[in-house]
Amino acid sequence: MKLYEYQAKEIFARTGIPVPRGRVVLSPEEAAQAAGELGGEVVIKAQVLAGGRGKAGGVRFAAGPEETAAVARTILDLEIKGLPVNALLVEERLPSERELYLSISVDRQAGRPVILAAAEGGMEIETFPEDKIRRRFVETRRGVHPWEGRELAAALGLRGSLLPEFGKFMATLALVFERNDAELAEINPLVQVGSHLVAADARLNIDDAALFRHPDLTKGQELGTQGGPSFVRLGGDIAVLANGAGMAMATLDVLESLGGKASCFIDLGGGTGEEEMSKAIGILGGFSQAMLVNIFGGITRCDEVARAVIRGRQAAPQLPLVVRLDGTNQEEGLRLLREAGVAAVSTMEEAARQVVAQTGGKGEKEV
Amino acid sequence: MKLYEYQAKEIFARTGIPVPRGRVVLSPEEAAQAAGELGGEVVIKAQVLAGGRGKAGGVRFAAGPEETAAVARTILDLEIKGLPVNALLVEERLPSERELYLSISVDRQAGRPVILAAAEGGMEIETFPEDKIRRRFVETRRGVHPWEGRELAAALGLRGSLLPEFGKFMATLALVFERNDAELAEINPLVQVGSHLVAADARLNIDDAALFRHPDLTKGQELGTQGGPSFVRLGGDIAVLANGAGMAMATLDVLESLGGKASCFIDLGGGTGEEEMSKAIGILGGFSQAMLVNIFGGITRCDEVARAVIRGRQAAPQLPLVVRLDGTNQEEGLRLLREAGVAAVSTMEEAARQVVAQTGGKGEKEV
Amino acid sequence: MSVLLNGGERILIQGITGRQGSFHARRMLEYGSRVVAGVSPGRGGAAVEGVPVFDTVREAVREKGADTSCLFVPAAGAADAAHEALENGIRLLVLVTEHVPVHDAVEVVARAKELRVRVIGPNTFGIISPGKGKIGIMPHEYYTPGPVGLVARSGTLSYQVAAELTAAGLGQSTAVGVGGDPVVGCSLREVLTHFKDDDETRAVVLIGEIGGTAEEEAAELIAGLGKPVVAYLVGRTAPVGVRMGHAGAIIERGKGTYAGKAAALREAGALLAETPWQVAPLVLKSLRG
Amino acid sequence: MSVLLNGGERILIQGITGRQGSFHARRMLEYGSRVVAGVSPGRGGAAVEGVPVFDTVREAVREKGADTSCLFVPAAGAADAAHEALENGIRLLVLVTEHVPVHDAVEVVARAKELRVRVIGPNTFGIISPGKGKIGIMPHEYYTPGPVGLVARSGTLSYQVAAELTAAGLGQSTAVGVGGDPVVGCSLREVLTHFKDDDETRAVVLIGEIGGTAEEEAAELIAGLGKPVVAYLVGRTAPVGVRMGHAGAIIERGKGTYAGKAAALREAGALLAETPWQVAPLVLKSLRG
Repeated sequence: MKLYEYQAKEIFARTGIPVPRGRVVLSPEEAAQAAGELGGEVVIKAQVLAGGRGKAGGVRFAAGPEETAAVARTILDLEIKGLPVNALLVEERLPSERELYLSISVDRQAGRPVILAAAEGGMEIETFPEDKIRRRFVETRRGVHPWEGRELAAALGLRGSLLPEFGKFMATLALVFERNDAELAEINPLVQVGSHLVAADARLNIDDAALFRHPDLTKGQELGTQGGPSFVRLGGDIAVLANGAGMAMATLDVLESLGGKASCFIDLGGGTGEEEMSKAIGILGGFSQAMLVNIFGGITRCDEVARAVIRGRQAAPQLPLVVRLDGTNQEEGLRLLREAGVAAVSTMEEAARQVVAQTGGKGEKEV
Repeated sequence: MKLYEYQAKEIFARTGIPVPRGRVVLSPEEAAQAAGELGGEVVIKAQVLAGGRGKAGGVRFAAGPEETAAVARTILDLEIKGLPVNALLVEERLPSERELYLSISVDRQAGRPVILAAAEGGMEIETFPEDKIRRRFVETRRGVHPWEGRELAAALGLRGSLLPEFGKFMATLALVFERNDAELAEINPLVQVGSHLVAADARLNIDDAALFRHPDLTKGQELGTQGGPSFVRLGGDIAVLANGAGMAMATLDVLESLGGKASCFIDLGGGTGEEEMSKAIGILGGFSQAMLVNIFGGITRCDEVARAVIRGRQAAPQLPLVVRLDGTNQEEGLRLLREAGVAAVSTMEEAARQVVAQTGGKGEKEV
Repeated sequence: MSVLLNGGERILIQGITGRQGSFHARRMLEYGSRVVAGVSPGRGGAAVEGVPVFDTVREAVREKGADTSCLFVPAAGAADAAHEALENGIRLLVLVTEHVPVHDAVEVVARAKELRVRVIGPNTFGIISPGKGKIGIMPHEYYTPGPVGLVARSGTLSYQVAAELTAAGLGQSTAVGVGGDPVVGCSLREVLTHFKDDDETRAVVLIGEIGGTAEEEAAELIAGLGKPVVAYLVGRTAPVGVRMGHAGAIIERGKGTYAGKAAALREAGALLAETPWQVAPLVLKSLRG
Repeated sequence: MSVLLNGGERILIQGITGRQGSFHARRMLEYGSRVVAGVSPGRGGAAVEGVPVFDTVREAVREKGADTSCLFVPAAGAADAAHEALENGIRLLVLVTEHVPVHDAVEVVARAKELRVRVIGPNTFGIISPGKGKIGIMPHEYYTPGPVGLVARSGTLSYQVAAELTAAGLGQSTAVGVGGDPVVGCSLREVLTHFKDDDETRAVVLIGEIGGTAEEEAAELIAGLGKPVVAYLVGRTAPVGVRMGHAGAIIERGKGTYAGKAAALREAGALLAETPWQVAPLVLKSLRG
């Protein structure tokens, strides 16, 4: 789960990371009021969960309530990478003397967290030359000590009181990372203001699988969190229901090579209940021309999938449906489908070809 | 720093340890109100920082507001081990089915925390037969996992749902211990109510040296915390000012063997400032017949001690004073004392004999 | 010889009284795996499918000599149960549980390394050496003994491929799921080293997906493997920066693209399949070739 | 030979720009100790008493080959600085700082054990081998070379006893403060093992106090030491359950009483002094005897 900048900054501040003074607002009027309270120049930032916000005009400066209201109105009217801007963060504009980059994320290959730091900030870390980035792996059980931050700061060329300051800062960011089960905690840019460091921007992505122990962070979450089916919206016209991320991606790849394209897919996690499955199927049907169910049951049981398909289909009974069931309790699943008048095909290849043909795809391309 | 039961329970509850419903009250009227809110039988407990509270009549049961008010009045009039009872905790009386003991403390010899558990509770752990106590050392960096609690529970003979319950309970108590820099976190008794465990009593002693990172826990603390001089009240008539716990205890032992007895002592921690020292000396003078200053300066500097003695003495200029200074900056210290008209003696033995003689001790006993 | 399993394992099922634990305990017993004990805290003294249940791993190890654990405990308690296994002498831990928080996985994997315990998973279907034994949840009817070593990140997709292999008359020496999560105990690369030393394995099928660099690291071993490798990668059409399902496959920060992985594998000498049904023909070709 | 020190140490002072750090750096240099570097984060490039100051231990070790650290960093940052020393190759760490939180001490001591680094303290006066060198804060004027090994929990009291020994013509081989805190890196017992193997040490003075069981554990070694031991214990008149000063000497849960310790030491063959001025005569007697 990605948090908005303002949410991330609230958590940062609570743990002891300095952030700019400011507040989140929903309207130009509120923005003007915030600017009045803050005084001086302010920065107005679109709160959207997408990168490239600055380039899209979602970050702008203003001075005084009047200008702030005007700028806020402009930004609220934007759509950034297809997302509407519903909220703004209005903050004091910091007299930044230097910009740095600092993040902690989980390194898959090393199997532990890694700290990345650079003596430049503001642009996406992907665009940094490799030799400008300093890396430090985290021994999680030992935690991150300030001295490790001081060593990293020294390697970045920081001197004087910024050294201990960076040390404390990094240790605190590591605490935020650890306590919130973060996948990513990123400050870009981390700015120097006098002899202090302030998190001018903040990203905090929480591990969905760990949300159960952070009830404060979850509100109104329905699909896409742990336990339930995982839902991904794409651009085409075939709804895909598969089990396992690998099988789901294989299905999408095969559809594409046959000339079709998925509208969305649901990965049924192992052990998803029938109720949840049928609800998911109902949702899928809503924005698709046809549906492909491609299941190879291991921990998932074909009979349960069959029941869910039969129930979920009631929401869109006219939608062309192609089902392929294999694996655990396959016979029972196929029997149920037969009784409900749903024909099942026997191989993944055949299923993919059928569904593409039904949505007007050429279905001819050889793979 | 020892916390009161009600403070400890607040922290326990916040971290997820079940405690009885109840609240802290300061008067019989409030106690009656609390009993009314809680309903049924209540237990009324004196909030004092002393053991043996139960035997002293500081823990009693009552039913209904009227009886509660009467009992509260009785307990508020008590003095327990010399301490007045200023506050009471009024709690629901739990239908306890079994009493257990559970604590975590720092084991000096092992150099790490140790968990003690017993399948009986309610009495002081010192009185338990050794073979009834189960011990488990804590690998601090790994933290305490619920499974360790389940193993301990199994060793205590717990079965069924109490096993995972105890596991969670113990892991949570370890969190309380760790997060609060505790020297001791103790639940005695830990009671079983149905299939659940509840902390019927709670002790939480915080490491004074760590209070700087727990600003929420410290209010109105003056002496006795880290950094300042450490003050201990005793029963005799000689005020003792020494540096280092070892030197202080040696001084007390020597006074006693010469027939004297200390009224109180202050251990000047290494590096205590002159201001603090002179304040401490002023306090000491208040309840003593004479004062002995016994300093061997290492990190402590004799000239600073001399200045503090001269200043602090102004609070009690008539009090007989014996000073012995040795070690770092000794000459300067002795010179300052001479100029202020304070005679210093040259050895610890001589100093001790003089001060005992001045308070009427026989000073004759050979040691 | 087979890989990772030797058939002598004394298997413990953690979470045996749960729905998945009991179901798959029975399936493993059916397949001939030696399931000697179960653990379910608070249920000690019960029995599931004739297997005695204990309150703690300690008792299961002491009473039944368990040395291998197959773990089905739900995600919130999975790391706790895994640590219990690690600290009580289990030598091979198959962590079936899905949705284990990644911070928990980091701790389990780090501690296992210290204790030199082999961890497969989390989020794995387990290990099967057809005809010898299985530890995990794969539908074993689709597997048959033979010369192909199979290693995969994804569960269901690997069943699909195993079924295709079996249908084509190609049995499997061992099939291993390393687990679909970002942090796992045993990498694709590590499984390849086992296949290298395994006489029964004459060809290897590697099923990978976008995200991370596990396939690229595994690719480094292919040239020196001495056995043909057929790779099948999925996620070619996945959009950048979108998490594809639970497993967390995601292209982030320019790492883990299909193109990069495919190039690394191809350059290392692997044959690339583009659909599940292309795998078996390529294996047959490589074995002939 | 001397104990713990060999005179070849390349000493780093952590917290060298502070009041205590700079004062005692000068005192150590005066005594001939080889202080090669100081660390004070943010003050790199400065010099204190001619000693170069670095921002990190890493630099001090790399530039000046420091292998020993004497740490004066205030309590709130002491553990952090100690870990920095441990992880950067320091082999002997003398932790002078008082009031280190006990949870911090536990972590430092545990990590030092893993890395096999010797930690003296926290809350120690350090180590002195009179005439050879010192690392710490003891007023060295009161010490002189000779045959008595001195080990103590308390600082000032041990200065008192050292002064009494010196006045009586009894020099010291090495004097070690293990530190007055509940959890320390090196125990009384461990120092006794060093004195056992030290040819220069002909008698041992042990200065203990109530609380804990360090004296009882040390007592177990006395019979096999081959050298006379004079013990001086304080806290005979301390009330039960009251913390006697900063150092945390306290009789708790029936453990750590004066009587118990005195009995253990006496039974092991130690001579017991009852005042500081009884120590030297007892040592003289034991050396003659």
